[in-house]
Amino acid sequence: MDPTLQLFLIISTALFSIGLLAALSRRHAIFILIGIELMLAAANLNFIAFWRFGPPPQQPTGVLVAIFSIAIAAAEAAVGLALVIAIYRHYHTTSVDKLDHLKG
Amino acid sequence: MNSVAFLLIAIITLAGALAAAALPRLIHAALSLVVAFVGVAASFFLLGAEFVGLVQVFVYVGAVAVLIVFTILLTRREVTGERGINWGGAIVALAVFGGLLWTILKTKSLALPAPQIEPLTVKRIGEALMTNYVWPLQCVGLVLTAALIGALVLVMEEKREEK
Amino acid sequence: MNSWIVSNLWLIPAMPLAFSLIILTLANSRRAGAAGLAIAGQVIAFVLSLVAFLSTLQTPGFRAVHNFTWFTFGDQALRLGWVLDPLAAAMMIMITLVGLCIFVFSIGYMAGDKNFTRFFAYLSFFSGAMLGVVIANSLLLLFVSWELVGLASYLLIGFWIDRPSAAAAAKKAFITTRIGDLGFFLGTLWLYHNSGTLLFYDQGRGCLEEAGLLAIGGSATFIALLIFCGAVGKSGQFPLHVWLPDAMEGPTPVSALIHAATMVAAGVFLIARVYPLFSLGAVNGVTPSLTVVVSVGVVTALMASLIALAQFDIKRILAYSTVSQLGLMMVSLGVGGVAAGIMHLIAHGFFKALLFLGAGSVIHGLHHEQDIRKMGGLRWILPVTFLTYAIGMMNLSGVPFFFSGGWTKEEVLHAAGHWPVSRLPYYLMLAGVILTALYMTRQIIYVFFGSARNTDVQSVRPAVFDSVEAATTTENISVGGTGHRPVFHAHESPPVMTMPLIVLALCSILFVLVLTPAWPWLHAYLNGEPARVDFGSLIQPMLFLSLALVAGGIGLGWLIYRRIRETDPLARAQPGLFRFLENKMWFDEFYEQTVITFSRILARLADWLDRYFWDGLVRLFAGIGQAFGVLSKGFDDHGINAGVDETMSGTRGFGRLIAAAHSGQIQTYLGAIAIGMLLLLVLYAWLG
Amino acid sequence: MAWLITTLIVAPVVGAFLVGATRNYARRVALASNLITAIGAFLLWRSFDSTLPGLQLVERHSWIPAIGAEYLVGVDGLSLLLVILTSLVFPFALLAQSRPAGDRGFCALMLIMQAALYGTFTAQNFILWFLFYEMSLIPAFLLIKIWGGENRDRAATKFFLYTFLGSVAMLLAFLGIYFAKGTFDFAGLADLAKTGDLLTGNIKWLAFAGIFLGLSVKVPLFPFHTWLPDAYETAPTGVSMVLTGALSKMGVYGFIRLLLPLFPNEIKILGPWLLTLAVCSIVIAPLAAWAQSDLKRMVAYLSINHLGYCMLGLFAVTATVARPLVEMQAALSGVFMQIFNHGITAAALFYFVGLLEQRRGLRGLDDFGGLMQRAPLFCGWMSVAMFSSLGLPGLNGFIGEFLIFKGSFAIAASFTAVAVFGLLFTAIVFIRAMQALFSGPLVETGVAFADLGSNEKWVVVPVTLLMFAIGIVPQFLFSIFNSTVVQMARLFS
Repeated sequence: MDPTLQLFLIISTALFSIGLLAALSRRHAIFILIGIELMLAAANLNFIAFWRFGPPPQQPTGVLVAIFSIAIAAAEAAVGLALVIAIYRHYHTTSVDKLDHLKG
Repeated sequence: MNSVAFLLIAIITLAGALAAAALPRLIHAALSLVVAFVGVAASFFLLGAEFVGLVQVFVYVGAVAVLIVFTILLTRREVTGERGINWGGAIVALAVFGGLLWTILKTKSLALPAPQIEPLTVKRIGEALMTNYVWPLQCVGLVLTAALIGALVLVMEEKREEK
Repeated sequence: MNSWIVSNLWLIPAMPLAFSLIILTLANSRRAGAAGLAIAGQVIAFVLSLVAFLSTLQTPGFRAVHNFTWFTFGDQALRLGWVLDPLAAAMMIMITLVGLCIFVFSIGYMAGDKNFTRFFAYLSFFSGAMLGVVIANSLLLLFVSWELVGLASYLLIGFWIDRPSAAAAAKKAFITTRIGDLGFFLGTLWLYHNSGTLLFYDQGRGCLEEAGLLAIGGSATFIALLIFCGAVGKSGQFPLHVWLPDAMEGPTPVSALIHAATMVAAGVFLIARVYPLFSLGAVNGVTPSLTVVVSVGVVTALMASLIALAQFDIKRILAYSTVSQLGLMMVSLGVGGVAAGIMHLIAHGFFKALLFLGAGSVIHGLHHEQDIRKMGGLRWILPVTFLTYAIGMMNLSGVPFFFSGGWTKEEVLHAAGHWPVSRLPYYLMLAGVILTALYMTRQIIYVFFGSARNTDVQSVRPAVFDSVEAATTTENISVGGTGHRPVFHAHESPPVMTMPLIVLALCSILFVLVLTPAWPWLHAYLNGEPARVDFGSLIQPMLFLSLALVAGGIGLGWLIYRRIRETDPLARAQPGLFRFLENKMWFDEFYEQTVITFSRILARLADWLDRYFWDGLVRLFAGIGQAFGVLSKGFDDHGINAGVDETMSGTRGFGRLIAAAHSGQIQTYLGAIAIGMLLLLVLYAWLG
Repeated sequence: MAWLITTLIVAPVVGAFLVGATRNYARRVALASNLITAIGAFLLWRSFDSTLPGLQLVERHSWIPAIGAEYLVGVDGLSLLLVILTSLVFPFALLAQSRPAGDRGFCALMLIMQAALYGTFTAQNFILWFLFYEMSLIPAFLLIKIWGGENRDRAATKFFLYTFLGSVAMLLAFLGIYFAKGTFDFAGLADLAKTGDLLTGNIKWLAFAGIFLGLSVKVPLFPFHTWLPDAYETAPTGVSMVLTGALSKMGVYGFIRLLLPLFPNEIKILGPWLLTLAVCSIVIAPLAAWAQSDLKRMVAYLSINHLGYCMLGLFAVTATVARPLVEMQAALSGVFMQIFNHGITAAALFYFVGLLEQRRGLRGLDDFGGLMQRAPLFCGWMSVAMFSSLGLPGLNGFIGEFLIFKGSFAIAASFTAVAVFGLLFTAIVFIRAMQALFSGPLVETGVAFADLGSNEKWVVVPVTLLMFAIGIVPQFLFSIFNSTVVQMARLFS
């Protein structure tokens, strides 16, 4: 039996949830970034899967969006990691528990 | 499409992701992340988007993972005692997973097999990028440049203050 | 001339109003200018009223209207207008004439006040607003002027603004009358809805004409009663009479203006104006609404005359007598004697203004002393005041023959005697006649007869006004006290104050000429009939009855109050009853304990609900957000405690709670986003 | 003259940038910009043909066709009325506000808010409208947060969260409608709604609730009003004036433009409940005002009451079954009048309270007394504003209230009969305030109390004259919106 769209979506959902888990429950800032990257990857998987299972003839839209998304994700990762470094230098911690400057 | 390959890829991806999320040592997590990314790239190949898979490997495995590792090294001096898993977050993540799963399984129209398609060549992607998607492409370029500069500034600024 | 005055009738109220605005812009020092302008405005209004009056004489039942569109809303037009008919003309003459006298009197009375100009501006405004009520041919225009009258009374009662009691009285007057006005307002709306117009007379289409009344139909009773609410408030009828005696806090000319010529008359006038509404569907001249009017009038009249028996403030006695007389007029209207009621209103306007101004003259002469227990023996010191006051008293007590008040009261009693429903109002009115004679005798004896009881002039409040001081030095008359009483200084008022008294006294006597049954010209004029001379009807049995009653009342009063001691004779005989009456039957206290307290509690409750309940709901909502924050902190003891504490601390905790939800923890935010997304998903699935 | 509306929207934005660019002339530039918009509003009024119903001076450009968004602005009588009101209130507010620290930012934000208001009142496409609607929120938030008084953080956050939650709900609801019908055009949607429900099933109620919530918070309608006293109390004078004078009108405007035309059946089903809410606003708000000792808070509560009259009129027109056209026109005209009058009067009241605060730093009811002896002009003019607000005939407040009551009494008599008590309570509150402030013996705070200065007279006298003008010869205002009223009454019937 060939895998259906549903299966791919389930995989991507699982990937997304694992990413969310990492982002929510780990205290190290880098884990949060890892979680976000996982979620983005899940999203990309969705794009590709929907593109693949869409009715032919397909426009390459899904693929292109995935490419753009990867590019943006790379940028995000770069900035995020730079932020982690900057924060670390400043506060000497990377634990987000201790970073609550957004508090109103 | 091969269901055995799919199963294999799925297991590798999810195992890698789970490890990346749950392993206590950061460096292990980062390496597991690489595995998960490779798994995702493999599933792209499986879906017939070879180009995206390649990009995924280059960008994520080649660049992002390396960046993460570097960051870990740079911030290594800190000894953080991880106080175990945060159950609140776990519950939320599980709830989201359940909700999404329920929705996907409920939607019967998603259980469709893959249609036959002509392979997506790099040429077609290139043409699309240069015609319909030229403006988004430019924008992404701008964003990348800005991000690059921003990252540099963020990292440099502190040094200047230290002096 | 005729059509000119009809289409320019608006000038009559507009003149005093315009002059009032001009006076307001004058500096405080321009006293002569202010008084001159105000009087000029009043004179112009009087002359124009005369012109208008003359043109109504052409035909019996003359009525001319001038309607115009005020504004259009949607594709509808809201029309206003004014009407010239005997009712309006008679009222205008009375108001302008009495007003003129009061204005002149005020020049003397207010001479020393530092806000002299403002006073005249207000007076002028008051007069203009009242004239507006009278000429209105639209219930809306009437309501507008009515409210302006209320505003003017508010300003005038609280004229001595630095006195807290005056401010409180002004507030009370405004709010009490406004309670009545709510009913009036609703009645207006209802009438407008049913008849589609607020014009009284509009070539057969007005709401008081055939077609309009037909459209109103069965709801006329309710509309009439709602409008009557307004009259109850304005005319100080039971149970909204409480503001009127307190309104004596204003300067005396104001009391004269409010209680004689204008404001209180407005209620009676209103009923007379919309009388077709009250009498719609009448059987034998009786409708439910008219019966209510009679009942309220009777209760008011008796209650007020009883209270008046036990008052010691010279103006308060007059105020209660006004309330009682207004009750009498209401009875008259209610039993069908519209003309009688209006005649009494006009006569009352003259003699009550006379009495109030006389009281003002007394008060002025005694350095603003108002307690009748501290007066006495003034008949030689203030001869002119005494004489005119006595004439006013005769009028009010209803002595027939020479005094207009007597004849009009006769008319009212006559009407009441023929009411088909019950004779009770008639008998109660007769009792009222005795009571009126009694308390007026009491007052006049206290004030003018006996010996001077004002024990020491030093205890009198230091004179506020310069002119009083001046007057004291120049023309005071020293009276040797009888026996041990020390000398006190009192003085007759200057001519500028006594002249109006004389004019008003003459008016109230000469007015008889058109009132007597021998030539009931005014009655016929108001009813729109030609008058006939018939000397035969002069002598009626009822006349003797009331003469006997009045004489009895005065005689009784003389017997009781002849010897004035420290305590009131009635207080000695019936101390409990006297205290009950002296405290105005505890109406104020009753309202204070019930209505006012209740609404205060309501206000507190509304505020409390706002701060805690509605805000609390919102906090609850916010608390859900916070609950997640608590959850994600791993049920941290501190978090829960803080959360509970903040919820429990009843302060306006919304902001703090929100702040607590904004822990600054990036993961909390992220989790919240995830939950929100999940909720949306579930929602979407539920909908789709 | 189609560019006129765009000019009105753009001019304040340009003004804001200029204000940001200048150093010392912020106030003058802001006022100059307001002069331009005032002239623009006047020209708009002149070139508006009041005999025609429907939109005029329409300007239409395609913007984001993919989501049905276009730049579509135009005015009918109601929009024009509100544009004029905005043009009046803003210069008044700018003149009223004593120069705060950071005047440049203050002026710039005010101008941005003004532009957003012009946009809100003229936009005829939901996306555009929503953009402007939200654009007004952020300056308001910042103005309260930065220049507010005590408790400003809390009040600003509360204001923001309330209105923002409401907006989000509204946006979601509109997306739902868009997906169902594929248009964001107000007029188009109203036409569709007349022929049948826009949406079906549960989602219909959800969309209704979303829009209702968003607009009720903005108006505010009881019981969504609790942000208002805090926000108005804390905001600086000028901002309070704008909030009550112009911003609160966005809610009422939204009701007239969006909710009532789009959900006629839902409104009818909920009719008695909606009327109850309006009556609660009318009766409970002045009662709460009675219990306040802070003047600004008191005026804020009365503002709720006055907008309650508007809501009563609107719900009476739309939420009942038997509705004669005449009465609908009366109620609608009354609502329009009330919108304008409340804008003028409430702004004036806040101005006077601001003057008290500016002179003595106090605004408690018990902090003053006997002011009439020291400052007769101040007391006189303030009394005029108060009497106007309590609906004294001869002043502007009466006309609107009378027409609203006339219309709604005929349609929903029992609700109106209860609502009349609002008039009484309002009177009590104002008379009590007048007694406390103006009469009685002079207290210490009033000893050297300065009467109105000539600058202040320049602000007060024109506004008061306007109140008198509307109260005595209101035709000039009615002419603006009469044909719109006729058209709308037909739409709602």
